[in-house]
Amino acid sequence: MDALDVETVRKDFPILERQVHGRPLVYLDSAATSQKPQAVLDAMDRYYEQSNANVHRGVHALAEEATEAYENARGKVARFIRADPRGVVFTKNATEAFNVLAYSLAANRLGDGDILLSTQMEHHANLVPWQLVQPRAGFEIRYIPVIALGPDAGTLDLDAFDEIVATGRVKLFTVTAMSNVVGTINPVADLAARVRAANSEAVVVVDGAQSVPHLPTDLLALEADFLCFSGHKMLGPTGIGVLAGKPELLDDMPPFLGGGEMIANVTLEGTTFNEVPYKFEAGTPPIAEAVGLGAAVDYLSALGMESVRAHEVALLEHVLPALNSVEGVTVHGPTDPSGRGAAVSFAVEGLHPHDIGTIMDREGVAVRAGHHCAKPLVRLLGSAATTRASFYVYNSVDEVQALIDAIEATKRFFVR
Amino acid sequence: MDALDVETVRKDFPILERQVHGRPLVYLDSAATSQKPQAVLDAMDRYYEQSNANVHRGVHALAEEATEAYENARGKVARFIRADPRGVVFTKNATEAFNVLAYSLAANRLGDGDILLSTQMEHHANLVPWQLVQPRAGFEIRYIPVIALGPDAGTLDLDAFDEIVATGRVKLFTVTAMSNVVGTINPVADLAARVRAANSEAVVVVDGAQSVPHLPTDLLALEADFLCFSGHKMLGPTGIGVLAGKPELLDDMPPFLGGGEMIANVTLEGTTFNEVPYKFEAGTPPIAEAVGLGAAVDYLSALGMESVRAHEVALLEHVLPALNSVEGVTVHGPTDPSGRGAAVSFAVEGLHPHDIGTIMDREGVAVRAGHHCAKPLVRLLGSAATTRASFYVYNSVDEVQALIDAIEATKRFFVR
Amino acid sequence: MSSPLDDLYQEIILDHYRKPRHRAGELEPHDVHVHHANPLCGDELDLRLRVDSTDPAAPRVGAVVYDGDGCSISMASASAMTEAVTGRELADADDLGEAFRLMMHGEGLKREDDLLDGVAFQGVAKFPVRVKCALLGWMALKDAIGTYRDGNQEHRVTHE
Amino acid sequence: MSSPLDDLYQEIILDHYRKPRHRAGELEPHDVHVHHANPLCGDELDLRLRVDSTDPAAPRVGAVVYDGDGCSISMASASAMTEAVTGRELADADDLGEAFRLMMHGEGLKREDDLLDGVAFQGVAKFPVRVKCALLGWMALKDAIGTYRDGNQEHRVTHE
Ligand SMILES: Cc1ncc(COP(=O)(O)O)c(C=O)c1O
Ligand SMILES: Cc1ncc(COP(=O)(O)O)c(C=O)c1O
Repeated sequence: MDALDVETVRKDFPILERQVHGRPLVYLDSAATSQKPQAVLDAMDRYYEQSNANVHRGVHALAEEATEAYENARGKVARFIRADPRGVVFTKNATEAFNVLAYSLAANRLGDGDILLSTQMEHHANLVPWQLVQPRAGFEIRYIPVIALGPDAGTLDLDAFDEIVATGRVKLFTVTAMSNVVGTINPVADLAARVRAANSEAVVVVDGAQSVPHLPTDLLALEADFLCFSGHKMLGPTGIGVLAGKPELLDDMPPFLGGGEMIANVTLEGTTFNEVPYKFEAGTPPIAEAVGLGAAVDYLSALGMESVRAHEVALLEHVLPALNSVEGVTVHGPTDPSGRGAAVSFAVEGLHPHDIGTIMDREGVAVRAGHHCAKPLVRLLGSAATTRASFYVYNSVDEVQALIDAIEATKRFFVR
Repeated sequence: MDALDVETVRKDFPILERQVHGRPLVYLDSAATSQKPQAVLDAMDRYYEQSNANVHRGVHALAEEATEAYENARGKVARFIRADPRGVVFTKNATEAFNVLAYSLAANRLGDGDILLSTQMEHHANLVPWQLVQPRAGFEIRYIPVIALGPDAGTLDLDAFDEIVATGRVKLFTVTAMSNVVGTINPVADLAARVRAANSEAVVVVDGAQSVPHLPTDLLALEADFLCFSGHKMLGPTGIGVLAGKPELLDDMPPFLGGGEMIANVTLEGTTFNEVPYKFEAGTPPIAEAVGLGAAVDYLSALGMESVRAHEVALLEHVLPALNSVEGVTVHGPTDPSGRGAAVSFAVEGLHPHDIGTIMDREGVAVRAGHHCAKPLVRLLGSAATTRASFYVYNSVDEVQALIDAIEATKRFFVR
Repeated sequence: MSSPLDDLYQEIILDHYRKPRHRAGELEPHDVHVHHANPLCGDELDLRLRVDSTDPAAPRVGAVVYDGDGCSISMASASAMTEAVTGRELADADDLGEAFRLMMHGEGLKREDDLLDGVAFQGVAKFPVRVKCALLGWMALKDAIGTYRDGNQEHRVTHE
Repeated sequence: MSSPLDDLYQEIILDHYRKPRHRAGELEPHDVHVHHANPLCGDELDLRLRVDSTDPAAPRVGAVVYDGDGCSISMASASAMTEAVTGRELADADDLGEAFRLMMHGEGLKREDDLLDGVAFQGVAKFPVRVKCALLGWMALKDAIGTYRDGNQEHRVTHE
C-alpha cells in the first residue's frame, strides 16, 4: 500500500487553486459532495466530443461506442465494490436507489407484522422513502437508538438492536456503513449476520453513500443484499447514483420507474419487462455521468482504497486532538480514528453553527452547518445543527491547522 | 428572425469533426439524443472547476455559488418555455417526469370510472408509467388511434378523440406535442381545450421531449398543465429532465421520491415536506447537468427557436421529396413540412431497418433502426421497426444528400 | 471601509446577540404563545405576546418576549424586533414587520426610524441564506398577532 | 482484403438471405410450432419442427421450416441453421446449436464442418448488436426441441 501524496493529488483537482474571499480555498465539505479530478472531467468531455449517442438501441458506430462506454463504466463500478455487474443499477443518486428499494422491495415483501429495522443515525435518504411507502404496506418501522453519551457516544445501541432482532420479525434491515454526521463506522457485516440468524428471509440494505468513497468496499463481505451510493461524493459527477444488489433479488422485484429501456415489449394493453439491471433503468440513462463515475473509480483505484483510508485516518489523528484542545469545542462521535470516518461534527460553546460556518467561510474554510439531512441524529446530539468538517484525499494536514485557526478566529470575532 | 448559419453552428460542435469508418460523421440521430456544443461542455467544466458544492444547505461561498448556478438554470429553463420557475422540477430525464405524474397525480386523482386518455403515437415513457399505476388506481386507459393510411397518415383520429372526450370522463389527457417516430406535430392546445370543455377538472399533460428542442414553446399557449422533456435531446447533458407544471397542482400532489432536499422536517415518526419545486427533487440534484442545460437553453435562445424551426422546415423541404424520389422508399407520417418535425421514418422495400442502419453506418451516416420506443405506433406502420433519420440545428443540406446516397449504396449492397 | 462580513455582523447586531433585550422563556400573563422553526437551518424560536387592550378599538403590543435556539442573526433580530414593536398598535406592528421584510428582500427601506436597531440588518440581505434567519422573529410576531386576532392562544409554524 | 462489413455480410450470408432454404409459414404435419421475438430489434420468427421418431430412442429432426420478419442476418442464419440440422438427432442438433452460440460469443469454433454455412456467421461476432440476430433461429430450434420433449406443441418466447 502506497502512502498517498497529497500534494500530487491536489494538482489533479483544478478547483483547489481557487481563492475564496481572497484566501486559498480549504474545502472541508466532501461529505456533502466531493471535488472532481481533471481526469473525471476529461473523461466526460471526451465522451461528449467523440462518442455521444443514445445507448442500447443503435446500430451506428457512435451508439455502439456510447453503449460500450456506459457498460464499461458499469463493469468498473461492479469491480470497485465486488458486485455482479448484472446487479449494478445506475440511478440518479443514492436517494433514488433507496426509493427503488422502498417502492419495489419493501412495499411488496413486507406487510403486517413485519419490522423494517433502521437506525437513529440514518440520512433522510434512508428514512423518508420507507416512511412514504409504510402506510400502504403496513409494516412497522423500528429504529436502533444511538448512544448519546459516554465512551460509546455516536454508536448504535447493540442491546436494543439484539432485542428487536430477537423478535424474529425483522424482514428488512437498513443501516448506514458510515455516518455522514459523526463518522461512525458501523459493524455492518456483524449486524447483518445477526439479523439473518434471527430471520433467514431478512433482506439487508446498506447505505454506502459515505463508506464507498472512503473505505475499501466488498459487497459480499458486507453480507449485504443491497448497497446504495452516489457518484458525486466519490470524485464522480452529479446526476448518478448506484443501486447494487443481488441480481436474483432484483429479478424478483417489480419495476419501479416505467419507460423506455426497461421494457421488453409494450402494447397498449400492457408491458413485459427487460432483464436486470435494465428493468430498473427507465429512460435515457445518465450516460456521460456513468463514464465520469467510471473515471472516478479508476482514479480512486489508482490511489488504492487502502491508501485513501490510511490517509484519512492520519488526518483524523491530527484533527481529533487538535479540535479537542480548542477551548469550548466538543467533538461528536467516536474518538478513535479506527472506528470512524473523516466526517467530523463539533460544537463550539456559545456559538451557533451558522455563525461559525459564515465566519469560517470568510477565512476560506468551507465547512457545513446544519442538520446534514440527519435530523433525528443531530437532535440527539442536543442541538438542531452541528458544524461539520469533512476530509478527503485532497486534504492536507495544513488544512487541519487552517480549520483550527478559523475556529479560533470565529471565537475571537464573537467575543471581541 | 435570423436564418441559421449551419456552417457556423457546426463549428460549435466538436464531435462533428469526427470520422466514422473513414468517412465524415453525418449524425442523423438527434431524436435519440442531440450532440452538445462546446459552450455546454465549458459551462459544466467551469462549474466543476470553480463552484462545485452541494446546493441549498451550505453557508460557504462555493455552496452559495453552486446554489445560484443551479437556481439560475431553473430560471433559464422556465423562461425558455414560459413557465413559473416554482413549477420547474428537475428530474433525471423526461421518463422520470412522467413517472412523477403517474405515481403522484394519476394514482391519486384518478379512480374508477375515470378515463386517462393517451394516444397510439406515444413514446414508451408516456405509456408505461400510467400502465404501471393503473391496476392500483383503477382508472381506464384509452388511446386515440393514429390514422394509418391516406393523406392524414400519421395523425390522430380526431373523430375517435371527440367520441371519447364526449363521455365527459376524461380526467387526464396526455399527448406528445411531436412524434419521435413520424414527426407529427399534434394540435395540442386545441385538443386540450376540447378536453377541458368536456370536463373542467381534466388535467392535460404534454410530452415535450421532441417539441421543446425543436419548436418555440410557450407552456401557457399549449394550454397544458404539465410538460415533460429531457435535456439531452436539446443540446444539454444526459442526466437531466424537466417536469414543468402549474405550481398549484404540484403543491397538491403528494411527494414521490423521498429523501434529503424534499423535506421540511424529519422525525422518526414522520415527515413534513418542503415547498415546490423542491418537494419533488429528492436527494442531491443533477447540479452540473442543470448548469449544462441552462447553457444549452442559452445557446438555443441565441440561435432563436423560430430560426431553429425554420432551419428544420427548410431541411424537410429537401429531405421529403428526395426520399420519395428514391425507388422503393416510403416515408411515414405527414407529408407537409409545416405539420411535422424533422424526425423522418421511412421504409425501403425488401430491406430490413437493421441492415440499412448497419450499411449506412459504414458510409458514416448515423440513423436509427428499430421501434424508437414507440412500439404501438411502429406496429401500426406495418412493421416491427423503421429506419429513422432525424435532423437538428447542425445538419446541412449536404447531409440530406449523404443520406440519400447512403440509401442508394445500401440498396446496391443487397442486390449486388 | 466595511467588509461584507462587517455588514452581516454589525456591531449593533453583535450587541443584541451578546446582550439580548426581552429574551425570556416566560411572560406572565400572556395572550399568545407561538413556536416557529426554520427546519432547514435548525433555528427555533418561542415568542410570547401580551396584548394591551386598554383601547379595545386599537389593541397594542403590551409586552413581547422571545427565546430560542438559533444563530446570532436570528436571535439578535428578534431582540431588535421586541424593542421596535413594544407599545405599538398591533396593526402598526404588522406594518413595521412588512417594512422589515421588504428591506431584507432588498426592496427599499421604509420606516427607517421606527425600525430602530432593525435597520442594522440591512446588510444581511447580501447573504441570501441568512435572510430567513433575520426574518424569523418578525414572522413569529406577525403570526402571534394573527393568532390573537383569530381568538387563539397557541400556534406552531414550520417555515419551509 | 476483407473489410469488417464483408465479414458481417459474407457472400454466403447474402446468398441465404436472397435464396432462403426451408423458409415457409407451414409444415404439415408438424409436431411443434414456436414463435420467437427479439423485441428490442423487432425481429420475429416462426419455426415449425417435425420430429422423425423412427428410432424412438433417438428422435431426429425430420423437417424444420422458418418464417419471419427480421434483418438479413437473422433470416439468413435461420436458413443456414435448417440445412445444418435437418436429419440430425435432436440431442445432436442441440449440441450443434451450442457450438454455434459459443462461436458467436467468440469462445472458439467447434464442429466447424457440421455447421455448414453457419460458419460464415463468425464475422457477426464483431458486431455485438447483431449477435442476437444471428442467434434467433438457433434459439428457436433449441426451444422447439425442449417444447417437444416437454410434450407440448406451441411456445412463444420473447428474448429480452
Ligand atoms: C417523444 C418522447 N418522449 C419521451 C422520451 C423519453 O426521453 P428520456 O429517454 O430522455 O427520458 C423520448 C426520447 O426518447 C421521446 O422521443
Ligand atoms: C449517509 C448518506 N446517505 C445518503 C445520502 C444521499 O445521497 P444523495 O443526496 O446523493 O442522494 C447522503 C448524502 O447526502 C449521505 O451522506
